[in-house]
Amino acid sequence: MNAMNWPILSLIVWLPIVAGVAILFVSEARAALGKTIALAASLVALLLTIVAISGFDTTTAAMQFQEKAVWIEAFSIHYHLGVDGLSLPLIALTALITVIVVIAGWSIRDRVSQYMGAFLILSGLMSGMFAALDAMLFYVFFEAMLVPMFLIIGIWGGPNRILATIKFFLFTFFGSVFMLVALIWLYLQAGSFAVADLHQLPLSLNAQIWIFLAFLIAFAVKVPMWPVHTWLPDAHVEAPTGGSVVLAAVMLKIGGYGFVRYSLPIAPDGAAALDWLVIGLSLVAIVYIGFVALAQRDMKKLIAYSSISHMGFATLGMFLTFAIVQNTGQIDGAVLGISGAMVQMISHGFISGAMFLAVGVLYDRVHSREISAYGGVANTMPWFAMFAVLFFMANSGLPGTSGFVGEFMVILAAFKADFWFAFFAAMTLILGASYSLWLVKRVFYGEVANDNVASLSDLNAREWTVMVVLAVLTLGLGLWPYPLIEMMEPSVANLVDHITTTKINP
Amino acid sequence: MILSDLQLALPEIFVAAMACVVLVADLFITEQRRGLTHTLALLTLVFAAIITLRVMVPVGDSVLAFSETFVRDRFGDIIKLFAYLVLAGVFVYAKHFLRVAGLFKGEFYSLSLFALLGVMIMVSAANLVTVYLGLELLALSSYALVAIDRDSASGSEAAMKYFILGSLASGILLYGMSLVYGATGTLQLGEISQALAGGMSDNLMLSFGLAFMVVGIAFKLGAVPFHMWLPDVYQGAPAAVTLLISSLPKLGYLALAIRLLADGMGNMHADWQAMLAVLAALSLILGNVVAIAQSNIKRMLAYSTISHVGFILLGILAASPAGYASAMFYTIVYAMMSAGAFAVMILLSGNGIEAENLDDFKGLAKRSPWYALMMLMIMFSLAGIPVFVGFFAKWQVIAAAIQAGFVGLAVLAVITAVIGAFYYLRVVKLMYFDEPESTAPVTAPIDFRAVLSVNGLAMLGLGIFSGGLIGVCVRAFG
Amino acid sequence: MLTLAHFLTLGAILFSIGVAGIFLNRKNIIILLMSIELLLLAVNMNFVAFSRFLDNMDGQVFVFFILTVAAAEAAIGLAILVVLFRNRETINVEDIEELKG
Amino acid sequence: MDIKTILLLIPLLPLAGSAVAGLLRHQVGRAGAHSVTILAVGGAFALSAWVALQVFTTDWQVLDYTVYEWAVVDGITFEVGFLIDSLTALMMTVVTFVSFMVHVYTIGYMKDDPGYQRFFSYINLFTFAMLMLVMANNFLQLFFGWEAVGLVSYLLIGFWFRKESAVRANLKAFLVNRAGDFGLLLGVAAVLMYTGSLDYAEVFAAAPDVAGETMSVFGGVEWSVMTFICIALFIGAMGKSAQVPLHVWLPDSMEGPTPISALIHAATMVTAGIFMVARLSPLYELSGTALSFILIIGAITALFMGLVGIVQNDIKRVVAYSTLSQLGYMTVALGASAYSAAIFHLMTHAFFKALLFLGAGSVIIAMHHKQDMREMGGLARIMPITAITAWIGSLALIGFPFTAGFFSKDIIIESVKVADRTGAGFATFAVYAGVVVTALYTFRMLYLTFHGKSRADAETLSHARESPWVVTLPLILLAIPSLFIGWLTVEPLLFGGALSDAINVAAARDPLVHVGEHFHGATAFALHGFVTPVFWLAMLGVAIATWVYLFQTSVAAAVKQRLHPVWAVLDRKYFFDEFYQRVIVGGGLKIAGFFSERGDRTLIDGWMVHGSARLVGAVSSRLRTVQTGFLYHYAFAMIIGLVALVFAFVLLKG
Amino acid sequence: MPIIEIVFYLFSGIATLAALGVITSRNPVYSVLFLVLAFFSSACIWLLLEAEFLAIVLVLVYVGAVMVLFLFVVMMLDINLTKLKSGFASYLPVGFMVAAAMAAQLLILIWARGAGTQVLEYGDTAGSNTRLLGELLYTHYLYPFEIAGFVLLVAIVAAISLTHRRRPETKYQDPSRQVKVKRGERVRLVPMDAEKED
Repeated sequence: MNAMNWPILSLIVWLPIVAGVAILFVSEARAALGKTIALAASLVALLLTIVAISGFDTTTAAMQFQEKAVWIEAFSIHYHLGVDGLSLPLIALTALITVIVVIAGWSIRDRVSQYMGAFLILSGLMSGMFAALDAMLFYVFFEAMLVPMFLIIGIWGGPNRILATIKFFLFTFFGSVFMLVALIWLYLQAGSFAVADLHQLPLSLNAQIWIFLAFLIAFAVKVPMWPVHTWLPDAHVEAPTGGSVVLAAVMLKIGGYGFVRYSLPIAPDGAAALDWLVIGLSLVAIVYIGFVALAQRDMKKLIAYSSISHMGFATLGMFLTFAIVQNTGQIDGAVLGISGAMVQMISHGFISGAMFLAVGVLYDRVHSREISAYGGVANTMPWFAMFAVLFFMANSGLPGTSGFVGEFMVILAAFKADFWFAFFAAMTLILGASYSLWLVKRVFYGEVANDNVASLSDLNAREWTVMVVLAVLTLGLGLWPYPLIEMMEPSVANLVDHITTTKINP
Repeated sequence: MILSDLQLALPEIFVAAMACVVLVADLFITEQRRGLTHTLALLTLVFAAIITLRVMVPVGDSVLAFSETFVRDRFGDIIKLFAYLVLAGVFVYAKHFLRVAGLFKGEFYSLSLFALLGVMIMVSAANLVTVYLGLELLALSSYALVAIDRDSASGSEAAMKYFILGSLASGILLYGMSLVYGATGTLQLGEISQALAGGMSDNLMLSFGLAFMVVGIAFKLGAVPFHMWLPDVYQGAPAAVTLLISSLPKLGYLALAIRLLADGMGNMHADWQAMLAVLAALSLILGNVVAIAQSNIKRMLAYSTISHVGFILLGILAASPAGYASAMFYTIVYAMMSAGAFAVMILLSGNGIEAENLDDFKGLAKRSPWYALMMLMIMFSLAGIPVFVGFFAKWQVIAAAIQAGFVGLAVLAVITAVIGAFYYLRVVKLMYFDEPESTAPVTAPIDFRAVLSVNGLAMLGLGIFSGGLIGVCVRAFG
Repeated sequence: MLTLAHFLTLGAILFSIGVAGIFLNRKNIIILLMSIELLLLAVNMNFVAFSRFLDNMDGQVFVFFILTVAAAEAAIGLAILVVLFRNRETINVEDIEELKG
Repeated sequence: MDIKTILLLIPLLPLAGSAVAGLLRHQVGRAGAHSVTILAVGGAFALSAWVALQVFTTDWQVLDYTVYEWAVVDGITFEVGFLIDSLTALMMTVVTFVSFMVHVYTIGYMKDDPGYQRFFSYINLFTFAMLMLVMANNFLQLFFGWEAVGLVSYLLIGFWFRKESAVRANLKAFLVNRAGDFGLLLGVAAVLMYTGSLDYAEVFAAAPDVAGETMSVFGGVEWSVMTFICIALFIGAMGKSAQVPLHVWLPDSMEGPTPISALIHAATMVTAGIFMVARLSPLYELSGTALSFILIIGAITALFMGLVGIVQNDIKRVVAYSTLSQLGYMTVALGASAYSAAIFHLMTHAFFKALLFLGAGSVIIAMHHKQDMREMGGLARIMPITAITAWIGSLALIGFPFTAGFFSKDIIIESVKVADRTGAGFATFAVYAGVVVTALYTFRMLYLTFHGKSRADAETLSHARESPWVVTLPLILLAIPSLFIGWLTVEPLLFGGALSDAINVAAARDPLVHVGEHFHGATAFALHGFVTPVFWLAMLGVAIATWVYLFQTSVAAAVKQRLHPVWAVLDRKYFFDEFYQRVIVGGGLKIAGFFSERGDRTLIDGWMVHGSARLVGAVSSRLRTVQTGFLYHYAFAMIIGLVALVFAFVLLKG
Repeated sequence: MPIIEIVFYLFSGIATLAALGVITSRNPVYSVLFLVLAFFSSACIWLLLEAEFLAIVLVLVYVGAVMVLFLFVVMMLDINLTKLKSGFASYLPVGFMVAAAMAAQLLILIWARGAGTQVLEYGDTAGSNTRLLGELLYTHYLYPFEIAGFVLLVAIVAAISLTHRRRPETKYQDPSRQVKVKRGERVRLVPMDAEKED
């Protein structure tokens, strides 16, 4: 079934975009129609990703479902799509989160059609970015998604949305332009934008370091890594629930994906030379940002910081390879680290999405994100409290939930690299639990704090659906990550092989 | 020679003749039926396009005529075609504004057509004299157009500044030409090039001449520090004229730069590359930075123009066919983006009062979602966000600059692009995130709406299918 | 003994005076217009000199065109000046500063 | 039925029960909830008992198999699997039995609580988690169970989530446990790094090779890898089994409903640490340093936590400190390499401590949820069954000969005496002194609660009566093993090699071998118990308690007055809570605030991000003024540009 | 010193001084006259260079037409000379230095780097300067010549459209309208009832 002869990836990418553009033209009066189309399109896209997964050959690291057509002939730029074990899970995550966001956005009142359209377009762009095998195509998707997100935060966001969305836009734009320069430089060396060609391109160490730094800025902003992370809390706080969900669940993964698809394979020696930097920043993210999260009074901000902290594991896992090789002289554990990083990204997609939805549920009812505005919510919303506790527990890395899997694998791998890496990474056990559960305590436990809380009503059917889906996924991935890891293993192993072989040209 | 000289110059001849026809015909057209002039002008452009297309020279070929004062090549043909296109758009956009502002006069059309003629002459110039005359034809028409609103104090002030500084620049350019002539003994660009190839490139007089000519070109394009006329003129001129001078002449000035620097002084590229690099860097920085502080949309777009000039210079200074192609692509795209942006501004100036303040864009998305979307696409295109065409323009010039070894300049360019993104975003912010101050519906004639829609959608369409136009530009330089 | 340099020097001096006239003058816009004429005169001086010493008529042809254009320029410049004066009641260089920033 | 199916059913039954009671709480109702869960846990108990019977009475081959592969990555197989040997079987039985008792008891204890179904769901879930922990055949699953029981503990301590003190306590419990898990996780990581596997069997097989290796942690200091692994893992045990200094959460956990205190915070979960060390004895045997560490920590806990128990007034807290102290005893046994003794004490303690907690719960029901012993007294008359069972539990606790506690505690003390290990001397002193202390606080509690004059107000007293049968039945059922289980099992478990398939200590180093030389049957051992110093030390404690709290009650106050500083230190629990609150929590929050405000908001966002934006803005407005509007300035700029260009690119070059 | 050189230095001196006069004199009328002088001296120097046609054209076109136009405008605009500030920009020293720097650069080019060492010599002229120019203009430079026409046309159009305007306060007669007038536009028949005689 591998030789699927219909363009399934193109469908996954373009169906939401086309549907999204179509919805833009649905008038406000017929909002229900827009919502229905959005839901249908997102479900079909999800279905298509499931088809892709079922047809995916988990025994090979090769790109599958490839499609290739000339796009800009003069610069040998191709419309080239394909997936491997690293990108397919992320595409599936994107499709899933889109469905959830559409359902969660059902209660939006203002400019419904545009809201749905923007999300669908965003979704298609993100899938396209994950599937792109041409660096320029990747970059185009990478940047283009700023536009819908910019509008989503700016139009449907909170009171300080404008500062937040401009900050978001400029930050990410700033990061990515360096990548553009690097990509062009690489193109001039390789004569091609094909990712595969760039992977094979020999480069001097110096060039690799520069290339790596350029990519690093782009992806570090996206991940985000300390100290270029401050856009994220602002963006999250002001974004509408759906925006926060997409931002946390999918957009942050783009940075991580960029590392494994571009930074590491294109400039492995550069990465090896600078792994200390990324590892250091990752540990700062885990510990420093963990502390910062503890000090937050705004729920979304807290979760935003928590996201940064958790993405620290993703970046840490990805760059352990070099430290492991240096420390132990062999690559055992490298695959573990990168797989852990990838699992962490998927898992964080579920968990952070769920947490933002949970905050959204409260915000819809009380219109406050301040922790102090709540207290004793479990009294009036017991079911909701159950889900929330589950997700916050998952966020603090409880075994049996998906939050544990990636962190566990990364910490195990980190220990192989250096005791202290593992030591600081493991501090998340305490810090993560502290800020997650302290939030739970202040919001959900205690006496009913005020009239707002007293008048809360428990989840409605729509919210139930969303919560159950995410809870099942969180638990499912936590209890049996095997299929996901199996899907990624060949690609990760291939990546490790690739990056531990020097590319320095003689 | 397969084609006769006259046949080769038929587009120019046609446009020149029609400009006179428009000029004369307008005398007999009453105020109420001035639309005829408009239609006539548009038809001129259509037929000019047809004529140009009829006798296209093959790719890579260049045919000289009129004792080597005129050249016809693919680059020139493409630029001319886009010049017709842009001017047609300008006519459609301007009509409504002119009518409301009481400027709906035949002179606008005849002077615009003369300006077009100037562009065409410059584009097809093979001799310093032709270059100069084309340049002056364009410049004189522009000066007059800027002052066309005779009752406008700011219009006449702008025209005066434009005129004085423009003449100064012409003087400097001419001085440079005189030195080049003195060094090489010829005015013919091809011969200059040959003379340089003969090992004269370290001649000091040539270097001087080159520097003076670069200054002249830089002034016309609006590169820092020769840019200062630009914001004042953009602001002072009536919106329709700003629309015109922000789009059409850029095509001509690109040709000016390519003809003089590439065709004529190509063998001294090491010299002018360094000069252009400095000018490009200054333009990128100053244009983008100062635009942030503007509250007047015309001034903001003026500074934006300056920054885009920096990008165009980036392409030119690569001194390679790919670089020229990228600069050409950029200029064409820029002309369209600029026209579109000013068109939306014109759209908002409903009853003769120009919507010059950025605040006039507030809540446009609510008043008119479609136009807001068009403006959004134009703004993102200007900012260089994929998948809009502005991005493809940017990355090509950056690629050209990197290929030529100007990596640092490329990095500077992208950083300033980020700064620049801020003020484009501000327009989007005003349109989409703010509440409208006026609830008056945004109306425009059907042709206006159609062209604006095409213009806006082209930002997207040319982006997604950018391969075609890029291919055209690349082939224009062999 | 007169050399080409003598004539070029005269051109250079006239050119510099013309340029200085434009940016040092604070009085009257008409003087700016005249400074521009000086610039063109300087250029013409160069062309004529080169033409003579190169024994090449092209330079003189160029001068012919420059004179033509200069006349046209003067006409347009004066026309703009008139319009400006009508609107502002002044042609003082220092007063022409509404557009700025 | 296939044995593997049965084994799988044992944890899954409670899990299913939990799901039904929790998720379908409205559908099944209160009765449905308790029926389902009790049935589930009862079934699990029955099956466990059957398995235990198989293990202990037949020629059982250790069963070590994979249930499913959790993940395979990088050549490492992470799996969920069961290791069924004597230790597991014992633990399964104890866990399910105590749990079963607690379930029954809960029907009565929680009968008016609105969260009835939720409670049953939780304790069923707990049973599942604990079973997963004890049945694990690898570190991953151990860690899973470890944290899962922590989760349920968290949920149950905070069961009455309206109570501020309860939610404070559950957060504290979870976080302190996490501090321990921090060590555990590093230990697991070290295990994986040095042995390449997380499977117990493979790790044990590889361990001897690792024993010689060293790793450098702090600069140049080389650590024995095995010592590192063992201590790191033990830090996890310190959290879960509440060893000093990670013990602070356990007394606070008494904020939870009493059945929970009995089940989780006395009988089962807190013993997970003990269980783990015993389970990993092949590793611990390779590091004397680690064992000494364990020995000392255990000894400190055993003695000093007992002392705190003397000054507590809350009946449950007394029992809680008693639990801490007894956990210390178990830890001491571990440190002395007497793993079997630790497990044996773990088992006997599970019964009598559960009994004591449930007894205390019964008292609390009678006193309308008042827990202060100063307002009790003379309850023996009103609730005889509770009183009698409490006496049985107390006797077992102080180690009165023939009771279950006697055998286990006496053997621990004997083992420590003969242990040849750094710190053994201190430990010996601590366990001896601990005997006096144990007797003292136990009888203080008994007297204050059940004897003497009643100090309760008339209102409370008038409603006080013996608890219903669902409460007393578990008391009775627990009292029986509290009395007899030690006498019954001491010989096979400790000296008959019943645990030898799980715990294997070289005979030369096994203190139980020395103790066993003097062991001639349970009865003889118990009779001999009357003449040991341990017994008389206990009696000394009892005597003091009797004198002070039954006859001469004024003495207590006088002593308190006289020894005020000592009393104050004990009353404040050695200021551990203050230390943690101020230094760790306060410090942490201060760091958090500093990072958030100074680091993120001021430095990064304020200076770097917004600062650069402001800089661009300022430069912009400044540059803007260059555009003066004056023609001559414009021209001047052009000429300067021209001159500069010529100078830089023509004259300098030429 | 040969006469040629004397003539050159004389006229260049006059031209230079006149140019300075253009930019320094307070009264624009003087400026115009200085400019005329500068052009005239330049024309004389061109005669030295045997560019007779251009020299004549310069005088004819410039002095005869352009300068008159300047004078005309200066007079017509009725500029209040006292209002005009005298003097130069406040950055005069700096400005002067920049101008001097530019001149210095050019002079370095011309003298220090040895450009233009050719000596002016008179020999047989190939023919009439005017004729040579004419031949070139109408053959080789035909195309630019036509363009120049359009440049002038633009100047005319621009100058007229900018300055020529109908003043609203002035009353014009439009003969064609007078001729084309219809009766209905001028005469209105007002139906009235016949008045009754009281």
